[in-house]
Amino acid sequence: MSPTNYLLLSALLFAIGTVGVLVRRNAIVVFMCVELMLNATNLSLVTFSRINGNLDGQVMALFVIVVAAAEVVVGLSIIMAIFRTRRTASVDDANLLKY
Amino acid sequence: MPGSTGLTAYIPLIVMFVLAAGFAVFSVTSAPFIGPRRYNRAKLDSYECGIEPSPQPVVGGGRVPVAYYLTAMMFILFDVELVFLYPYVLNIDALGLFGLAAVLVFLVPILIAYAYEWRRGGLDWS
Amino acid sequence: MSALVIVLVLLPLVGAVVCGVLVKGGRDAAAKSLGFGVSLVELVAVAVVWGLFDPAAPTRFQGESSVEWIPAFGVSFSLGLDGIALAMVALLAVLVPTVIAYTSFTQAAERFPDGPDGEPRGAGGFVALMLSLQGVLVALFAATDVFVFYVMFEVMLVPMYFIIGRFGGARRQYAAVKFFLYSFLGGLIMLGSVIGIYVASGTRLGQATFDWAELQRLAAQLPESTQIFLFLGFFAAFAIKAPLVPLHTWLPDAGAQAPIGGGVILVGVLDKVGVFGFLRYCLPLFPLASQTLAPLVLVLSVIGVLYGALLAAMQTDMKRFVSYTSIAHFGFIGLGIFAFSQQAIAGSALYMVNHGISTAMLFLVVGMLASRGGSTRIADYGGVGRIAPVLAGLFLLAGLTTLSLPGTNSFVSEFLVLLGSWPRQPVYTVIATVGIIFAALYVLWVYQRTMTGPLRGEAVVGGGPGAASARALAGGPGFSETLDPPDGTSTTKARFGDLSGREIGVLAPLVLLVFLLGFFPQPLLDVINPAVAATMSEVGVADPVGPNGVAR
Amino acid sequence: MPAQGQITAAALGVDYAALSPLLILFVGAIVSVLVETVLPHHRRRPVQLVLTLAVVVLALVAVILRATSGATDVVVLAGALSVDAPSLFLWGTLLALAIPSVLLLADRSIEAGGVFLPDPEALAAARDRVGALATGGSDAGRGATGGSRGGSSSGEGGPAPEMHTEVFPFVLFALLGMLAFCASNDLITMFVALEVLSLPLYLLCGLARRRRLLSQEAAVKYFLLGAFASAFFIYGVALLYGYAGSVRLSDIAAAAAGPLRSDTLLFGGLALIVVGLMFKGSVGPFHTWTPDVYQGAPTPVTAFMAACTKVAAFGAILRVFTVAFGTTALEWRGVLWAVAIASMVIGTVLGLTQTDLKRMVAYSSVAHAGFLLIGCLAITPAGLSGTLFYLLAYGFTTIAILGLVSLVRSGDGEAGHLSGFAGLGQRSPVVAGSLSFCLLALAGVPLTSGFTAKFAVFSAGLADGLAPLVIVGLVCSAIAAFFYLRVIVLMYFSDPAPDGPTVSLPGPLTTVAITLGVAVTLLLGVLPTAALEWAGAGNFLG
Amino acid sequence: MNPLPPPGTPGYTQALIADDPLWLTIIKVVAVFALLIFMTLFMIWLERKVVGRMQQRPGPNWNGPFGLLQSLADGLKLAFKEDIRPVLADKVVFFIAPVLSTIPAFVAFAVIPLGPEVSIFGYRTALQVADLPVGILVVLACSSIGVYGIVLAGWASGSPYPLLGSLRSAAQVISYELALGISIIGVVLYAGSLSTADIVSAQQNGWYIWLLPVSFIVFAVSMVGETNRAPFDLPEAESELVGGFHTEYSSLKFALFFLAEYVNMVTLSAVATTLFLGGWMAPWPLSLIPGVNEGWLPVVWFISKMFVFLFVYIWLRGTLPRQRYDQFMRLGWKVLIPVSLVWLIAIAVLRVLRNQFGTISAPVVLMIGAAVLVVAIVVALMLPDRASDEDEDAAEPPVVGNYPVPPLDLTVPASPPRRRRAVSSGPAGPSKETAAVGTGQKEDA
Repeated sequence: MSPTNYLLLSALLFAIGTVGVLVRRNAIVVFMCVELMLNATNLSLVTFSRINGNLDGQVMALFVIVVAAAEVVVGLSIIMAIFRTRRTASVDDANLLKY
Repeated sequence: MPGSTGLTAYIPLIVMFVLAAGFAVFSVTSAPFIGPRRYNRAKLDSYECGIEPSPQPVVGGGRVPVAYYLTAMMFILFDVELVFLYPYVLNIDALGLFGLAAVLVFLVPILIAYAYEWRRGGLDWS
Repeated sequence: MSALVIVLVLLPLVGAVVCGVLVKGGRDAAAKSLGFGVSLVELVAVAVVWGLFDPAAPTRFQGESSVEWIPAFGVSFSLGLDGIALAMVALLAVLVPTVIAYTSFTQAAERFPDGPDGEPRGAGGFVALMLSLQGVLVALFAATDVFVFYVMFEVMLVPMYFIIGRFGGARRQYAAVKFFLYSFLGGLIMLGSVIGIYVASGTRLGQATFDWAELQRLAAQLPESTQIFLFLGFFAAFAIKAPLVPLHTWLPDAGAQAPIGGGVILVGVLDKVGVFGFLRYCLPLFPLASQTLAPLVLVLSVIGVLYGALLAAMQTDMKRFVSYTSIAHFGFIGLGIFAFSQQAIAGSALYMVNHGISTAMLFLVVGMLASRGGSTRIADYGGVGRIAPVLAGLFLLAGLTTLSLPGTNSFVSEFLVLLGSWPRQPVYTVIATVGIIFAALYVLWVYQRTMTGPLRGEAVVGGGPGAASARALAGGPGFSETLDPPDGTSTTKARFGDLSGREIGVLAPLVLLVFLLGFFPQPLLDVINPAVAATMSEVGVADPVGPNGVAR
Repeated sequence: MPAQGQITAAALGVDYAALSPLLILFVGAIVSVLVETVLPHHRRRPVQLVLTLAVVVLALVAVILRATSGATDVVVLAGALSVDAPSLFLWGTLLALAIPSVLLLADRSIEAGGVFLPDPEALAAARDRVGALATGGSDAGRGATGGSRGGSSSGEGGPAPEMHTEVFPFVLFALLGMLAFCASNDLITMFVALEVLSLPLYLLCGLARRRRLLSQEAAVKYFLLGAFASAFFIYGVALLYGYAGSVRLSDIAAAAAGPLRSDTLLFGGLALIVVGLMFKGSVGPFHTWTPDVYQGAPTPVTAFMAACTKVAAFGAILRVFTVAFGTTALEWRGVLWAVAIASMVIGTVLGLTQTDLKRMVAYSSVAHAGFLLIGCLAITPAGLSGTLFYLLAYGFTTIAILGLVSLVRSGDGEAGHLSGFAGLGQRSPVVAGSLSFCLLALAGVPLTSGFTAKFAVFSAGLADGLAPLVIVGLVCSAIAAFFYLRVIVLMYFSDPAPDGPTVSLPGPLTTVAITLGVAVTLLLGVLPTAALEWAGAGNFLG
Repeated sequence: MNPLPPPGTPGYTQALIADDPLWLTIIKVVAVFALLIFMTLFMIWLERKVVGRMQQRPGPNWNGPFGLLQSLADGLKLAFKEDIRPVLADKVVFFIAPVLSTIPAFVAFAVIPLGPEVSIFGYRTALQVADLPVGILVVLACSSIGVYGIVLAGWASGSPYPLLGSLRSAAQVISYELALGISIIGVVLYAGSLSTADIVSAQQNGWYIWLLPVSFIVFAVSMVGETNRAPFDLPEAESELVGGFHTEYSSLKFALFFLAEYVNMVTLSAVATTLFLGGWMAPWPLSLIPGVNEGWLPVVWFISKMFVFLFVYIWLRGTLPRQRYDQFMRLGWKVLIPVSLVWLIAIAVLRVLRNQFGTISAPVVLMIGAAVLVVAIVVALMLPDRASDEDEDAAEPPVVGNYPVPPLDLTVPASPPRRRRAVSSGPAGPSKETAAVGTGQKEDA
């Protein structure tokens, strides 16, 4: 299978994530869309790594994974802080965003 | 080279997956046909030890206690740590002292953060 | 002499700081006295500089000094005076003590708006701001570095802004912001050109610089297209400042809302920066563009002459009236400058000084009247000449110098401008001459409405807004004059009297200057002429008027 | 294993001297976390404050030593970081800006316990003490401080409750990220640094004690949009990696100069990267988070963020533009003209309509980002030094302004609304004077740093043929002057509302911070030579 | 095809298996599948029997010899029970969850080496379905994916008990997975490969249980946690959660969960055997006999070792009470993870030092390791459970001011006694102060 297909898939996923961020209003869902974008990037990186014939891309994917994880932690903690202030632990109330 | 076999090495895994999936899906789909069907309103309510179920908001919409989020966050951090340790230990001999120092520079802050978490009660299940 | 020039800059600034400290300490009276003293010392220093100034010196600037400021931009703090700048500095040095004396020591001193404690603001702060403004303006006129000039051009807005905004009339905020924004916008457009000429000097001279002389040398190399762009940037700022007609709308507001003292400096000196800029920067730095675009400026100037005169005639407010007369006069100055003849330019330079004196006088007299009547509306006054003949006489004199009656200072300059413009620009000259007639019209009409005839008007006889200040002035000469109309049906009693001795003292030097320069302008012309000649040669236009005053 | 596989510090280019500022910050941040772990609650704040300041000052000293020693530019850590003259200037700027920021963060004089979530029990205890004192008849003392009812802004009811001291390690980590960000020599390092600087900032934004929901909402917003932007950034990195086969900036430049490759990848990658960078610099159409976050975040955090993030972001923008895309500038610069114009226009026009001072500062920062972009687009040494100088000047002015804003308080916290500033010139001439001065600096009045900076950037832009941009910049400056002036007008020419906000007497920390900001603003306006010379000391090392 | 590397070197098994034709692969897969099903049935019987014996009762003894067919009967019976889906359940996910939890349990076993090179129908191959360069990661991955089945099952049920059970289960699995992962790293460090076959062959000269005792202990404990087995069977704690995540499941779906749990047990036992007990290699005295590690015989060794673990599972269930959840989490987060981390650092440091500065004998390694471990544990235990109550945010004050805040059920702290007295005594003056203080309380938030 041609690596270009992977690139297309990655672009598609990235686009889906972008649209999701722009369209959805629930903080957690938006956040998940961002993660989708990051993972689409990983796919690109690995594919390019294959195309270019060096391992840099895979190493970068690792970095991205780590960063994504750190983002998850920070994001969740901020969202949790909001829940605490509002005295609710439900994810469903995370509709503060009106940007 | 271990990796030279490429993706063909995964074929057995896929076969295994297909077999297991087939088995599981068959079980799940066949169950309603094999078993009897005797309608009873109470059976279809969610189970709350026999008492009348308290109204639930939505499917899966129950409240998730904050502590689970905390655990999830901690897991992510340490899991990522593992991601880095596996490649390191595989090449521990090649990386030598400098590699060890680098990994320690990586691990010690994590341990300090871990100690912070511990002291602040982040590891206590409340 | 160069040390003296620096002193001229620093002395008022230091004085301003000390006055500010005194005001902060609640010692308003001390601040006023000190400020007045400083301004007198400055006047003496200017006189000394004047004495040292050698009209026959070969260099364009005298008393030059230069200190490295921002080497990265090729900026140095360079000062130096040519004749025109010296005249402006001298004018400033005369006007500032006058204004301070008027504001601080006359009984009729205007009532400033209330401060935080409910009391009117004391004049100490005003004096401090005035001194700082003087320092900045001296530096501006003396700057021989374009960057320094630009910096001062912007910085001078700040004290003026506060003078209007803190001490002005009812709509002072609006006026102050309008003033600041117009000038600031103009300044930013000029900044574009300043940067442009800096960059151009970098590419053409090899070393980017702001030195005026270097940039003047650059003028010969710049193609006309570039010159036009850069000229327009400078021109926009100066035209706003001058002000030329479409960009003038801030001046009546600022002039009307500023306190009298502020108005004097604003219209008398600060606005001169615009025409000064034409003379010092537009013409020498962009000679080709100046010639190409001269018709534009001439048209605007002539429009200004007529438009200013017409609007002046239609004003109902005396301060706005003074502002509009100035717009008309600035038209004359612009005409003189862009007529490119030795006489016209010299006339314009002379006009800058003379207009400062006459406008100052007009403003001060209006202020004295307004402080009595508590109003600046023309319709509120009538027959003032009966109760305050000295005031009326000085008002008339100020009006006459404004309309350039022969024998007053303005006549000489106006005549020179028209004489010098005629050979090159006969059409514009003729049209501008019409403005003189208008001037006679508006001045005399205002005089007639306010000073002659029977006592009338809210401010003079009624319970007008000036009741409180009128009481403070009770006891002045003529205060109790009672007029019994022939039919005896009613008794009209004026609420105020004539000028006090101090007020006459404030005006006396200006009266003196009006006649001195009216009959004997040569010393001033001697100082101005070398600079004008230099400008002419920098523009590179042959003088159309021969040495004997006859057109070639 | 064979010995030739051995990797050593030297082989990787670990130049400890060049890296010392980063190392100091890193160790400092770790120690700071340890302090949080080990020390009891009430002892943390002084220790953290001293530690943080010491670390920042030490790092600053290291930067200055390095800059003055004439050491050659080096690329360290296997090409990850480039320690060159612009890096050192940016590092110095960041660290210098960090000092007043930290002082503002640590201040407790304005609000008992500082602006960050204090420990609630200590707060309750302090409240009880205040209550007891009030009964004892000391109400007059509190009445004298003005409208600050209750114990909110008066600390005389015993020791003030403690603040969340986690802000100090956060600041140190964020600084570390910023330093690395503007010195990164490859895109993946830049990405990681971007996150290291962003994540603590997200958290800091949500820590306000008052108006907590607003603050937390700001944090969520900043976080989500920030994560969104960094996703764009990393996708751009991926595309450029696909283009050049490497993410080193110089390799990308080499690839672009080399044989023909897919322009789609190059310019697609550039566009995506630019989105990420512009977001951080709150430029133009990517500014949507700026007003909300500036307003919602605790004011000291806003100060830190506004000043330092901008420095880091534009440092990185400069580096990317110059090193990686300098050779292809002609092809992409046109698009960024539009961005710069958009930024200037959006910032000025929307700034006109704001009624909250912090939001106004936010929009002003958008406009200033546009001005800065002019300097970045002029890919010349003059553009570089001008932008660097602009960053320094802008940072200090902004910190001073936000520090001053934090002083004006009404009963329920800061009086951000413009009406709260009416008549400030009469009630508190010093505060009003300083604020006016700083606003004039933002407007670009000569003799303030703002003017010198604008001059530097605009002249560089003009020299590089960006005349239209410069003209738009000048016009926008003039329009923007209106909303700065409006504040000054309010402060000086309006009468204070009788029940309007009061001006808190700042404690030593805030005083020092504000004084520093104002003094630098003046200094850079009058005598900018030293800073300008340092800013122009050298160029990027590929 | 690549030339085969010499036997015994890393990658040999991989190359060997890579040559398998598809039919051979299918045979192996089916065999392993059958083995797992059989093991499940047998384990259920064994568990009931052993627990019965431990409790002085016979256990199942009716169906077949010794009741051996009891599990089969139970399974068939389940198939003929009604399949209930609660009305509140999410249809699709409720259906997917059991499938999702079953598949990874089987797949993980694919990488377990059951024996050395053998010949099947004339083909030389290894007794292993798949040998991957990342073999051990497949096990970890599968155990992680399995959690999805459990979480989704609880979530989709639309019922409180399953939800809580699934959350607990997820938290439990991820908590213990960390310790599991770290302990595996120790093995990887010594084996130098992630391939299971290589790990087994690396233990030719000594099982890792001796070399890495700490890792082994941590692994063994985590293994029990991972499989939700007693004493860590909190997700299905009958007494608290009725049955945990599968409360709402019935019929074959329930059977699938049951199956998955037992298959997981078997798989993890097999992994433990592979990692620490030398896999299919014969134990020490027997290993002296030549030929004992060749052919089909090692399968016996492997399965018997596996049964050791499986028996321990049963034994634990028979003897230990269930832990409280907080105790359980504390064990995971405060003991297993730090201990394994410190241990890992210790062995890594020793490894590098030995490489750099010559040999250090194994006993020294062990002693140092033990010392470090003891120190670490002591330090860990000396740390207070919680720094103090001061960081507790539970009593956060309400939110201030004019920003709209949802009504919160907050209690205003009681006024201190002294002021209350003042209020009651002074009629005019103090009441104002009270008001001031009252507003202060609200605003201080």
